[in-house]
Amino acid sequence: MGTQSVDILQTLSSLARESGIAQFLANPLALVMVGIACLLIYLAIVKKFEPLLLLPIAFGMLLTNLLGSEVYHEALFAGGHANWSLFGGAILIDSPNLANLKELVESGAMTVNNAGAVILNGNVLGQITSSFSVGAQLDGLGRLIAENGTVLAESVPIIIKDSAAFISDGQVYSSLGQMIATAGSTITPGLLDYLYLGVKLGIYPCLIFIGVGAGTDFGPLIANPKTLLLGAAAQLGIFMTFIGASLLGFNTAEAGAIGIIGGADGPTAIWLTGKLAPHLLGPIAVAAYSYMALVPVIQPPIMKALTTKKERQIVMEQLRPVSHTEKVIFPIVVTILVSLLLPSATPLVGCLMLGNLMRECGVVERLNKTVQNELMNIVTIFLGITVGATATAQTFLRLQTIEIIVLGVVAFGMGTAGGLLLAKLMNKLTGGKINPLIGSAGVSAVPMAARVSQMVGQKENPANFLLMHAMGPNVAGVIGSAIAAGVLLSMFG
Amino acid sequence: MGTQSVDILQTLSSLARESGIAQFLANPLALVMVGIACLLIYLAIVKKFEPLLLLPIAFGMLLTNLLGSEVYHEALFAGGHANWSLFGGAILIDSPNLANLKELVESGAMTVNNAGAVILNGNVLGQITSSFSVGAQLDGLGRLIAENGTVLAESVPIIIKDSAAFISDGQVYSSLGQMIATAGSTITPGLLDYLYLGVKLGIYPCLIFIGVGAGTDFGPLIANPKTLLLGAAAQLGIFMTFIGASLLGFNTAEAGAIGIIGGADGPTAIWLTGKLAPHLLGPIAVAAYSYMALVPVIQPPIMKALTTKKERQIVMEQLRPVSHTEKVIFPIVVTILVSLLLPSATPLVGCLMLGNLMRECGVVERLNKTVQNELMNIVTIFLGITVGATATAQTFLRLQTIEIIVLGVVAFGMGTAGGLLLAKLMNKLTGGKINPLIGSAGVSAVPMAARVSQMVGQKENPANFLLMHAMGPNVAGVIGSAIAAGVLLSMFG
Amino acid sequence: MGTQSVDILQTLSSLARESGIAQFLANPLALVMVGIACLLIYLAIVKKFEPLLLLPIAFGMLLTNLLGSEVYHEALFAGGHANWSLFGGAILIDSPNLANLKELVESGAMTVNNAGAVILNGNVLGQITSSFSVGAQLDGLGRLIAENGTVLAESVPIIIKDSAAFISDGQVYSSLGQMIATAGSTITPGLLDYLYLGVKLGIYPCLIFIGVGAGTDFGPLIANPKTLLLGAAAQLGIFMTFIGASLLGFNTAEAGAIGIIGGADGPTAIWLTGKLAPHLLGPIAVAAYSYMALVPVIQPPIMKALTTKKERQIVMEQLRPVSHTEKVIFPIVVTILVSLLLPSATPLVGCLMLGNLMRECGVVERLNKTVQNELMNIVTIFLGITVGATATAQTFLRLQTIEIIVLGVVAFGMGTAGGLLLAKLMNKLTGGKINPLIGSAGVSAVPMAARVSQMVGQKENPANFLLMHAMGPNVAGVIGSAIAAGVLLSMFG
Amino acid sequence: MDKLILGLSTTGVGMLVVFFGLVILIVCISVMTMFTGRQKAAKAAPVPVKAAPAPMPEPVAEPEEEETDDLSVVAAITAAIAAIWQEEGHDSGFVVRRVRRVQNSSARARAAREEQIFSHF
Amino acid sequence: MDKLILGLSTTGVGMLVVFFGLVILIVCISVMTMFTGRQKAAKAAPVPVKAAPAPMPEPVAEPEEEETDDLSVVAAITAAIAAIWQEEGHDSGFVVRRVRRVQNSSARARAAREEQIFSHF
Amino acid sequence: MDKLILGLSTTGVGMLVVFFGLVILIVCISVMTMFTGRQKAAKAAPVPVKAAPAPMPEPVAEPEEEETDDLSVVAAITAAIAAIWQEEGHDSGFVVRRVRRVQNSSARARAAREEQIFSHF
Ligand code: NA
Ligand code: NA
Ligand code: NA
Repeated sequence: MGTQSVDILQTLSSLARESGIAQFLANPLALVMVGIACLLIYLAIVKKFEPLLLLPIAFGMLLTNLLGSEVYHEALFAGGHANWSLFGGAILIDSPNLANLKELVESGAMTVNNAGAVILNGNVLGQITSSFSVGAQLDGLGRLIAENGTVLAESVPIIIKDSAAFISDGQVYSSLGQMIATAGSTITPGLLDYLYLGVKLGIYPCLIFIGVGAGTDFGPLIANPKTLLLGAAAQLGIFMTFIGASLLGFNTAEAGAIGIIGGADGPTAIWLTGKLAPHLLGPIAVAAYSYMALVPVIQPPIMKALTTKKERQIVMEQLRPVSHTEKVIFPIVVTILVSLLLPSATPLVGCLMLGNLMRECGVVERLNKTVQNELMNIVTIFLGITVGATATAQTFLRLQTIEIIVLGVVAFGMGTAGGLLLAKLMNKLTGGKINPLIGSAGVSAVPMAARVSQMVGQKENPANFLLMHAMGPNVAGVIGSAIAAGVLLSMFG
Repeated sequence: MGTQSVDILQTLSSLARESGIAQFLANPLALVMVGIACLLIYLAIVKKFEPLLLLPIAFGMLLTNLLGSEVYHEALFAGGHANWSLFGGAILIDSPNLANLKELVESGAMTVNNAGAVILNGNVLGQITSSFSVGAQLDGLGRLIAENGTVLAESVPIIIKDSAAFISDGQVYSSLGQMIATAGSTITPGLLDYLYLGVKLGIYPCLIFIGVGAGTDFGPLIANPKTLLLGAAAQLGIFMTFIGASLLGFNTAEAGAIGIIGGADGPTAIWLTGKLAPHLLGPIAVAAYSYMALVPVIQPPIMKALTTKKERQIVMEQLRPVSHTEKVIFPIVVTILVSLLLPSATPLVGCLMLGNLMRECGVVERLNKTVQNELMNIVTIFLGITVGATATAQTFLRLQTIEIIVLGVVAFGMGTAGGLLLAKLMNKLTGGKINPLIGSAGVSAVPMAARVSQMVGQKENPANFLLMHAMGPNVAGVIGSAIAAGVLLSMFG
Repeated sequence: MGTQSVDILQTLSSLARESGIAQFLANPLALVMVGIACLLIYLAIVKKFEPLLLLPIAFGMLLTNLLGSEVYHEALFAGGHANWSLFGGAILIDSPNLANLKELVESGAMTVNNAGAVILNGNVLGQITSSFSVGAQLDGLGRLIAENGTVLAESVPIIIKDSAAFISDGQVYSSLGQMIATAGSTITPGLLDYLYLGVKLGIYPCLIFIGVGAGTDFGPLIANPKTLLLGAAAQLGIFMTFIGASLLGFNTAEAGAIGIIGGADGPTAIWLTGKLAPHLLGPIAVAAYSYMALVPVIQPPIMKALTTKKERQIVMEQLRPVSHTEKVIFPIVVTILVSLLLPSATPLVGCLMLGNLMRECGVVERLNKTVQNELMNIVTIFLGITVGATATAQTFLRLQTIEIIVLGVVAFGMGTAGGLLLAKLMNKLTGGKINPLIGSAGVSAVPMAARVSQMVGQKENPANFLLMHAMGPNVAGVIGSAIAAGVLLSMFG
Repeated sequence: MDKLILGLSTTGVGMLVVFFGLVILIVCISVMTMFTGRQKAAKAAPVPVKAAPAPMPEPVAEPEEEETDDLSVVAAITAAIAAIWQEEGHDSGFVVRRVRRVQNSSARARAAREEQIFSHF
Repeated sequence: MDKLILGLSTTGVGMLVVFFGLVILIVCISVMTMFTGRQKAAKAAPVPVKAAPAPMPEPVAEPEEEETDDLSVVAAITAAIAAIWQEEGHDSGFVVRRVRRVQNSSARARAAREEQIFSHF
Repeated sequence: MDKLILGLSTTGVGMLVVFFGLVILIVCISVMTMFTGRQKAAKAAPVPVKAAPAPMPEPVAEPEEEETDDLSVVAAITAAIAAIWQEEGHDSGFVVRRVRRVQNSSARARAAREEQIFSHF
């Protein structure tokens, strides 16, 4: 009887040690994240902030910050890429003599410099990007051999596998400085680790773009192709924000990812961030979708400030009808053209146009229906919940998150202004035929931004129906921001 | 003419040797499994035993036992985890001199002990869990070097890669003692091997739970929260069965997996079994789903035995209406609470509650519809067919399968009794306000068990509508068994 | 000011160098492929050539030939299998001294023979199939050690990882002789690389077959089982084409894959080609689906040539009704029977019959609906676009593509003739009860070929309704070509 | 005997944790109800009407779309016919069946439409 | 010449196996029919009515839901209108089209409903 | 300062490429329209009728099937009732709402049916 009650107490105390409460006491910042997740759920449900994505994002953020749930592991994606060997159960530090490691590090004999080079007694062991295979090898006796054959260490204490980590105090830290594993441990990947691969490998944003393309009518743009210019001008926000982020100290890749918030296009933002700065996925996704929901709040004051009452009252002439043939040829032409110019934008633009071709061709109606509905819904859930899961306390509760939030507003504002100003210019050049209000729709945020143009226009002149005219720059903005993403990827990828 | 007819005969005889008939002659037990699969198909279609899952399970069992079909390979999952290197085409035994291996094993120089340690001439070469990298290394000359630098063998005959296998007579056997490969062979994974990864990695049960959550109305439970206690009491069956299985000689992990049959919740059972005892997936899944279909047969006699006619006639007062706000907050509260207490249950409970939040929030109706329908249907097929595929003759035609079948009935019976007895107690304490029949619904098996409560109650008193009252403990049982699964995983995982 | 404008110019010129235009100038053949892709899109949309698959195939072909888009990389699948290490970011040639490699190859010291053996100074280093681990090892000092311990090279210049490539001029070439990578580079897999895994691993065709089975009514075949013979006879086209392809110089595996075009069954053709000759996937898929669309053009002249007017006017007696029980038992019987005879056909036939069982059993209607619709649509898109992506200029713009196109017509024609001739014979034997026109439906191409039988028959005798009678051989042809695929896989796989 | 002790102690721990978890949940629900449920329920009158008299629970798996469509078709037709009949003066025992589900369905359709207005990807 | 021999022998083996497989299947179907088909067919009278006179085969890919819905709508309305008309004494050349499909559709709906009762996940 | 220069030059390159790409696209659309759009638009008279007066754009995400079904049901019923009424001589302010969508829906259904005829997997 005695033994067994002891067993119960021991088990209970071990359960208590592993419990979420104990882990929150050790890491109270995660509780703040739980609060933020609940706030985002509130915004999604009650304030209807883009709930289709913000709700999954918020719930993913909740799950990842409920410590001990083990549904997502940052270490598996440390260094910005999927570390397959850790997925396969590799031991993070695999050494017969871990004590040595600590000693070496403490004595200063082994150091890691900023470039990620591991230096032992002045010899560079290698770059911590994948393994020691370049520059140094472990032999069968456990000795570390440099390129030139020198025996660097008789008994090497570490083998780092496929993880852009560094070592300090016998612990392995990710490139962000977070402790990602204790020596000798392995990771059992959780549900969100596997689902996150679809983001990391760039699959989900492309699949969503097929659905977006299938749901988009490019008719207004074909009817009035010069509105494409407005979709170009509104990308100014992206690059202005890039400058801002650079000046705030973000590196170029990070600045590019932050800038793309100004594209006002969720899948594009997630696709580019996943490639340039995956550690910023959480804040950037939250900022992008929140501001897209806030378009009716952000844009009107800027629109009123930059246009005169008379301009806002301009009624535009009705768009010409667009033939079926034009609509079918359009996606093929755009795909080829964008690829000729900027192949790095092909994955996004190609998927968008594949979906649109399925929509317009009329002979694959059952595929069209599926990409717009079930495929898109499934991918949206997986994308949202895993993007949310990247928002751990260590990555989210930093000054840079606030900077990103602020830069995001700037991005939206500058994009709106860029579109409006070019629309004003076009208004002048066409002798007043273009209502400058449709310029703000160039930021994308389909179809919200176009509705805002309609709304602001109708407030001044109840007979003013700008919606169809604003849809042109609006969908042009999707193409424009995909091209801008391609440019940023080419330059900083 | 002669050559070519010889060719035809040779080819035909080779086809005959590879044919299913020849393979069944060599392994006639597989035919018994084909018969069992056909019986299960009959039960699913004609007797309507949970056909949505039992039909795919039975068909998977059929495919895997049609020898030579090569749709599923146990070896890829030997040792209870996905052996990625074998998926990638690794050679199972990769040695220049396979004859040596046989000699070493036959001479007794090389042995494998119960703990999986490979011992050569008294030296431990290493644990057969992943490779020889810990404890011993192969050098470039093909020699095996121990930790201390001793050359253990001048020409090592084996490299075992990522497979918890042991060696005997020059053949590799899985931890279950089945021959999984002849020396030098590789495996071309089949369809069900790839689909089975979703079970092995714990993905499918979680996705199904999102759908189950989206289809579950927790209103009756919120209206009458004390019925949660009944959902707790009915988990008694899980632990009683654990004791029974332990006494029958199953190890603790296996006993936990068998016990969870008493949770009467398919995805929970498969999730936990996939983690604790994947080699028992076949029998446990078959038992769980069969008994869930038999709930209207198993429960009524127990219900009548443990309650008086008067108790069964009790009419319960109508449930209060539940507000939209409560229904929306409920899933968030449950997720946080369960995670605070027992993080190991978070994947299951979190997914259940994500689905429920999608259902109740009202702003993501298209996601709600997809997770309940297409996503759930697709995952159900993949889950069912691959779980069935694990039921090979070697794993299924054993005494332990019969033991599991018997323990499964015990589990359901004890769970039913547990719920009923607590309901009787609550009846006494509340002065007869609670009909004890709703206690049996606490085993889960949603919504069958609640219907059985309704049915038995109405038989005694035609004006007695217990269904909504029984739905409370019924859905509470889902949460309860997920928590129980978390406890078992924490203790024996 | 000077520096910054220089920067802009440099960046622009780098963008121009990477642009599609520059890449097309270097590789103008890709432009021809873009043209072919556009032609196929035209055929799919305007001529309605099997648009459900031809449109995705054509768009995949477009994307892969828009150079620089990096959505698909042949190197990842070089040698006919998924090279996982390259997916994981392995460096293709990983050597401290690449200059040596070129020297060695140029001096003739290192050669690769036809069998894929790498020979250095007369010593066989190893087979380039996976790595050097068999036969030769790299030690920690970077030396290459042969089996017998001889040091083959003091400083080995290459490590080839998991790619059936050969080396020449310091470049790595695939087994097809295409340059697949420059030394030292790694590959970032694109969207279609990941999606293509479903084809490569044989997953998509099987999933589509579940949907096809769920959409197929085997009733007419059960009502008149002797029409199965017609489904067998029509497979003659497969083997005649095999002979033709062999004589044209294709190896046996390639000839088998080309022959299967005559099966007139898309998923079967893709499944077998993916296993026997994945480098021919593009042309074979295009040929198969194009000819399936052209069945109403190809078959009628052959049908008229091989039958008399009197035969074509034969009215067949009405089919007996088929009971529910027969329809449910049929798929189970077919699965078991085919597996007993030819297990290599089980994956295809089993999946077809699983779908059919779901259709006929009546108790899993929600699964039946999903496999026929959403699952099938999603998989069709992924299959089509990735099969199209394999059609690069190097693999498609070859004489053999034209040969395959020609052989494809032969295959369809011979299959049609085979079915017709046996039907004529059966007509004689049954005393004129069988209209020979239903024989041509045995080629599969469900339901087009059966409609052609109906159409041709009705032209001679307006009261002649052959459709239901032709559906028997038509669906029999699906089973027949799956068995033929199994035979070819067994013999040449 | 060791196994029995292990089993019993596991049972003890397990049932304790399960009960502990669900009791805390009861407390939380009660607290939540105190703050939201009762007042809201009073305010939101139509909600209880929908939830309370339902004689059958919504099953775990939602009914097939087809079925839903059938039902809404039936209801829509019934309503249409009833309208005609009433205008024409008929009043003979006309049975309107399953109208309840239509309300549910249209509520969902409304939610879906609202969602389209506020959201995109 | 070698290639031709190889080709011919492959053809021989291939066609043999295909014919062998399908002939055995014919035997099996005949045996199966002997045991199940004929008697059942006699019992289950309504089944042939559904299957026999169908002038078009069910295509491999099922018709779109939309189409199915349209058809059931048409049929349901026709039936409803017919009912009103008959009660009101009309009898002017009323055409009921495509009612056949509805039977099919409702049979499916019935199966689906039954499934909901007996099954969950 | 370096950062500002980098930022400005990036902006320069980026906006240049975006504008360059979209200007070329304008040219291409114009060329395309010259060859296909205008004539076809003249020929295909019914197309503009569908596209032009639509007061609301089709949203990015298509409306739910349920909604579509509801609409076609409404329209079908309206049409049916109208037919009865007209035959019976009624003419009292009968409102036909949302008939526009039905045309769209039946066009899609037609496309889907055609697809079934020409295609399989
Ligand atoms: Na944009
Ligand atoms: Na339970
Ligand atoms: Na065929």
